[in-house]
Amino acid sequence: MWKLEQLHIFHKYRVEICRQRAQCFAQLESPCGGGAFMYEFIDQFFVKIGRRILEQTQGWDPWAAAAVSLILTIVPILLVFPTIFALTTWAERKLLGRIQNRMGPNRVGPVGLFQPVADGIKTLTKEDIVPARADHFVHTLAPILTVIAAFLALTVLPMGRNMIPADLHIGVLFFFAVGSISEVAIFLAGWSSRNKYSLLGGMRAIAQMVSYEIPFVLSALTAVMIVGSLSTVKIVEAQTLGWVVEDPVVFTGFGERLWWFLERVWYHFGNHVLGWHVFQPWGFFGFMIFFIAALAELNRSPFDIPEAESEIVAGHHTEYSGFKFALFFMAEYISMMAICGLGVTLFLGGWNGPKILPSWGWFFLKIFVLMFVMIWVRGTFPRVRVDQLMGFAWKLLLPMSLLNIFAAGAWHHIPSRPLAWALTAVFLGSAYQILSVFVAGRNIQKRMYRYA
Amino acid sequence: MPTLADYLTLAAILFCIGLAGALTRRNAIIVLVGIEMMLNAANINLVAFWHFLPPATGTGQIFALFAIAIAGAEAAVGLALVIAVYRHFRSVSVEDIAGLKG
Amino acid sequence: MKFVFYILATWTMTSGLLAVTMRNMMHCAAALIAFFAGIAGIFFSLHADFLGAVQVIVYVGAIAVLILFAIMLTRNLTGQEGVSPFSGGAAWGWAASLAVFCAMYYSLQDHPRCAVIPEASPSLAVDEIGRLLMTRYAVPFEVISLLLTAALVGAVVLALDEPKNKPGLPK
Amino acid sequence: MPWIVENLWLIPFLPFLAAGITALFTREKRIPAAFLVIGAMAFSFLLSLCAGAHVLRAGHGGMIREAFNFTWFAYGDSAVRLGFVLDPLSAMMLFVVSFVSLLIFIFSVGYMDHDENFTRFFCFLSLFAGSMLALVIANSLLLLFMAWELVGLSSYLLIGFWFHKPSAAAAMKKAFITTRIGDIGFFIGLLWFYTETGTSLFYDGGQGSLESAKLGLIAAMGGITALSISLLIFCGAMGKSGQFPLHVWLPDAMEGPTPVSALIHAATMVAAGVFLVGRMYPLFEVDPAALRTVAYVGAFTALFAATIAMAQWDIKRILAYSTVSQLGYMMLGLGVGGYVAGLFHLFTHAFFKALLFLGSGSIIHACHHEQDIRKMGGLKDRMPVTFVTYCVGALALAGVLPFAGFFSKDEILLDAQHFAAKLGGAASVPFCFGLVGAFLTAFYMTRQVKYVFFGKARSHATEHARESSWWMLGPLAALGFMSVFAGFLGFPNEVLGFIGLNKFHHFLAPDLHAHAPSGWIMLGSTAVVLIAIFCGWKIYQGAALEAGAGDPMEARWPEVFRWLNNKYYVDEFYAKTFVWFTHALARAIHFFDRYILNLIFIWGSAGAVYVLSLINQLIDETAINRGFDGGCSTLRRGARWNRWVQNGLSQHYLRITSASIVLLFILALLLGR
Repeated sequence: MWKLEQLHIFHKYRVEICRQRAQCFAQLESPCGGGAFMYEFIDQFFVKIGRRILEQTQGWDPWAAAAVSLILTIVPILLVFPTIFALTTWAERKLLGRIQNRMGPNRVGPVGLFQPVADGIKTLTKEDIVPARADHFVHTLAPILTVIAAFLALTVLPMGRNMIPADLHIGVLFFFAVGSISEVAIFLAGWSSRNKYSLLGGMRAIAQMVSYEIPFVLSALTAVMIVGSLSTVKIVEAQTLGWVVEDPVVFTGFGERLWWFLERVWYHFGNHVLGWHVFQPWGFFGFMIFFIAALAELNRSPFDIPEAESEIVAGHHTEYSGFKFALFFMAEYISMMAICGLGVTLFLGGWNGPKILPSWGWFFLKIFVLMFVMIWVRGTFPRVRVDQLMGFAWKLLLPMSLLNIFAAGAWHHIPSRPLAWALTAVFLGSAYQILSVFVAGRNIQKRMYRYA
Repeated sequence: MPTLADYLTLAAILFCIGLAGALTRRNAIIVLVGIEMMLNAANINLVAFWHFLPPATGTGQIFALFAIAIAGAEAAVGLALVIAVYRHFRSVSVEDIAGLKG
Repeated sequence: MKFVFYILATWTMTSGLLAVTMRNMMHCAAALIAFFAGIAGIFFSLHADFLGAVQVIVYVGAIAVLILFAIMLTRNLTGQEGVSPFSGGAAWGWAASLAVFCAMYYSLQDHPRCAVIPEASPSLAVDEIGRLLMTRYAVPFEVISLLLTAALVGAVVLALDEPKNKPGLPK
Repeated sequence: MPWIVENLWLIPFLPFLAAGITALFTREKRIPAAFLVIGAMAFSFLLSLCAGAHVLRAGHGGMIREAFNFTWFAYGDSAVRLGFVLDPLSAMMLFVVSFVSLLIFIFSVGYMDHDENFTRFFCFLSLFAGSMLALVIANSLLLLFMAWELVGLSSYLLIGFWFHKPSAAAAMKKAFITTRIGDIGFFIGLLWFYTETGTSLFYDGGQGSLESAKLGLIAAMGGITALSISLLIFCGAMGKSGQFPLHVWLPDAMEGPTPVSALIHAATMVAAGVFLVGRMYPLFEVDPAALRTVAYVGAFTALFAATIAMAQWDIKRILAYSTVSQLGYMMLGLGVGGYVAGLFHLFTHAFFKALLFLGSGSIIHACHHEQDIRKMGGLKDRMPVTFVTYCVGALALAGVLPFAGFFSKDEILLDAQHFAAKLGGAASVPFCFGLVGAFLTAFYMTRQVKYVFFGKARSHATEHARESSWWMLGPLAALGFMSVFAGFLGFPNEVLGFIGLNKFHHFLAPDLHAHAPSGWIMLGSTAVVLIAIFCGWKIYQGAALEAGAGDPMEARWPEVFRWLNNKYYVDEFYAKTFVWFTHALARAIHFFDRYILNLIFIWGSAGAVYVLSLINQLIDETAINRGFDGGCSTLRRGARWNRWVQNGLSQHYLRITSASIVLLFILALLLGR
């Protein structure tokens, strides 16, 4: 008898030790080591600073406090995104240079890094030319409107855990609402210049943006449907899975410990990666449609017919120079970041990611990856024709996004996840197959490449 | 705090501005614009009633939503009509479109 | 809050007046866009966020663009020189609208329910709107969708090119 | 109920699904289509193996027969019930069909390599495989008939796969119509059978139409009911299995691609008739006259087709007539009471005939679609693998000792001999015909092998023939293996103790008594076959294999050869009688329709309408028009006074509306206060 009792006590002791150890590991959460506190500190660094500053305003006049809070929201955006914009212009030129087998900017600063600064100075000091018969008021209004729209779109993007300028409960809708302003602005720019190229560019841009707005919004709708909220924060949070590791009662040896560790790593990875909507069939197709439509919404290559240099000089900003042109340029890149940010938020898990990077690090990394793909696309794809553009939007993207919504609904209602996965994947895959046959028909031939 | 009367007065003013636009301008497009403005003013009324008068069951907002949808349809058809008329008469002046014979 | 309301009221009234009185059609359209944005602001101030966003999407994003297109396609920006942008008998129109305003103002003045200020400002979540649309207002919702489809088809048919052999067509 | 029985429907469903998906593919999607179809077939094959294993495992000391029935739809009190049955017969057929189909699908990848309608081909193949598998497991008259017609349809589609060739288009129509003639009988038989038994299910826990209770009812009825139903159903089997006189479509069906010939018109579909008789065997047993008819028809067909095969030049036609002949053998076997023998021959025949057809496909593919054996020759050095496998197939077909055909043919002959001994007199005809048929079979196969593989190349295409790809040779090897060893499953008792036990017999019909093997018949048939091979070898060598030389038989008996070469003029006979009669009838009906019916109805009614319209015009012009004009002018005068309200200016209206609203408002105020 005594032996059994002893064993029992020993066992209890072992269990206690293991429990403590497991708790310790659980606190870490980050499988790659490093203190949880450290991670928390880096992750929430900016949030905490902001909170500290706001704490100081207690007891102030409410208007002043509100003003401080506003400044705290606006100033970082106005600092960070234009900086990224400058770097992006540099990176784009460098990348395109590499793709086209040339150097890209390399004179100003190390590897041409200060080129954006030089460009900025140049545009600021240039003469602001307004065509004589142009509508001066609208001509000035248009670039300002575009920039405002572009920056407003950034306000609903969660850029990290607890980091969002404004957590609106209609966040996604707000994004699209703001996005629609830029269409008007481009049209006004095109019209007010009194130049046929500008006008043509503006018209083309409107036609294109209106057409692609539909699949753009419908593809985003799937994520909204599945999460059941228009709030971007909720959508991001929904992309974290809740897998829980069961802590073992007793560690018997190194092998088991290693297994437990690997399991933890896998669960961690799964929690923060596998929940991304893009890993589900509707999410994948939704993201693809979203990304293609985003290219068109941004008037980027291969959908850059509104600014096709060889046809209509520079589209709606043909008659713009100096600072107004810089505003257009900036608006274009800011809205590119915003749209990439929305894509990341809706489909790529937002700031979710294994905790080897802080949450804001993941967000910006994903944005950079998407922007890199956009630049890459620009370097490789030829421009499409207008009829191809329209046919693609109305005959392929629109039906595909509608079917995708249907698939998302089916996903919601099928109880078994693997079954839902398989069914929607087969459904969407075959739908894509059939639609692509209808759109492309028999005209597609294998392209012959001849190399010099 | 602004009261319901303030919003209703504002809506009435905007409605009458829209009405004036529809009644006085020669260009058919501006007539349509006036009509849109009147619809918007009516929407303010709906939302204001929803906001100020209990019970807030959402009827006001949803009615406004329907009104927006109808306004959208109306604008599409109206402007298509204007374009068709322009193509036929080479004019968008409502005074030139007085006869049924064309 | 009164302050915000007055800003919005001034904004919408000014832009609305400009939209119906300016001579240049494109400026009218710009003023109209400002007017629509102001209305959206009023919706936001009334805590109807969803409606405000819809207002921006539908009016600024779609209807304003449509109007801009219509203006462009009819190519009659400033009207004929020396001809008033107002139609004959415009004075009667002003008088009629003023009379309508007087009637409305008279009726809402001193109405007992107008002075009520709610204790808590109501709010309506988006999913609640969706639920209402799909349950209580399902039939109107379907009818509206039918109407929109009909309007779409109708607009396309109306704006289609007429046969080329008719006289009086642009070449 | 075991899992496999409940899910037996999966076996045909997978190929159907693959066919459906493949139908949506574009032409360029060759590889996915092939993968999909072959993959689906492989799964079906695995499931068939499971089914077979289930039957084997459960079948010790008794036969297993499990049916899964369900109600398709009900109307009123009655319901249409469908079902699947898993018994040794269906398990055996499942194995044969899915195995041969799988191999032939793989072969087709190589054979159809250059065809632009590759995906369509695989779609049809998969459709066929699905319907054949459904046919095999059907436990209901209705389901059986549906699958029966589906295999007919897919056969039709595949024969006419190259429908741009007029001959293929004609062949597909011929096949369809000829089998349809048999199917009419089949359908009437089914309906009759359904009426008599009152159930559409074959096996239904004692209540099925093929179970003793219901069959007892039919037997008790007496008269010719059982015989009539059996013979009507046999009509369908005759059509599908190419029994005389409905055999004419089968040789023409060789217009289809060779894998199709191998799969459908040699190994599986044409055996459906035999399978049908096998499935309906309890019914046929009710009246011995029915089985006797089957035996005589089979015996006649076996001999008749074998003679034709001796004088054909087309490599595939020889094999086609050989198929007809072998199908006759199977019918003979079934008819003389050798249930197991007939089906065993079906089993082995599927392998070696598929092998022969695939071998001929390989040859044809190598010789650039040359099918005339006079233009081949000397291929044994150029295509060694094909040669070896082809010889294995030919020996198996001829029935040489260790090969598969020997055992099955011998068993049929054994049963025929017992049949003759039991009944005497004319009952010895099947046995004699079978023996002569065996001789002829060995002879024409020797002739064909000599022509194709020996001597010198007799055409340009043949000289440049090259061995086919492994896509094609792999299935050949697998089938060759089966052709050699499948026969041992039916190794008769008591000859060699250790193999012993006629495995196949025990599997298929454990409660049926097997006849003791007779050494005399074995020796006799072996002798006959060896003599035939020797004769063939001697006749077709040397000068006979030179280019441009005629057949030595033709030189000897030109008249006979001409009759045989023209297939006894059966086609011409049909053209002069049935076809001519149909044409004449159609022409007569056309005449009646055009000149007699038209005259009376069309012209008569037209005249009446014309007279009525004249009267109508008179009334219209005088009475109605004048009154209307008067009314209109009055209206116009009145309208002039209203015009000032409607001046057409929309804003004018709007203003009036606004003013009216205000007026109404004021009115309401005045009245309300």
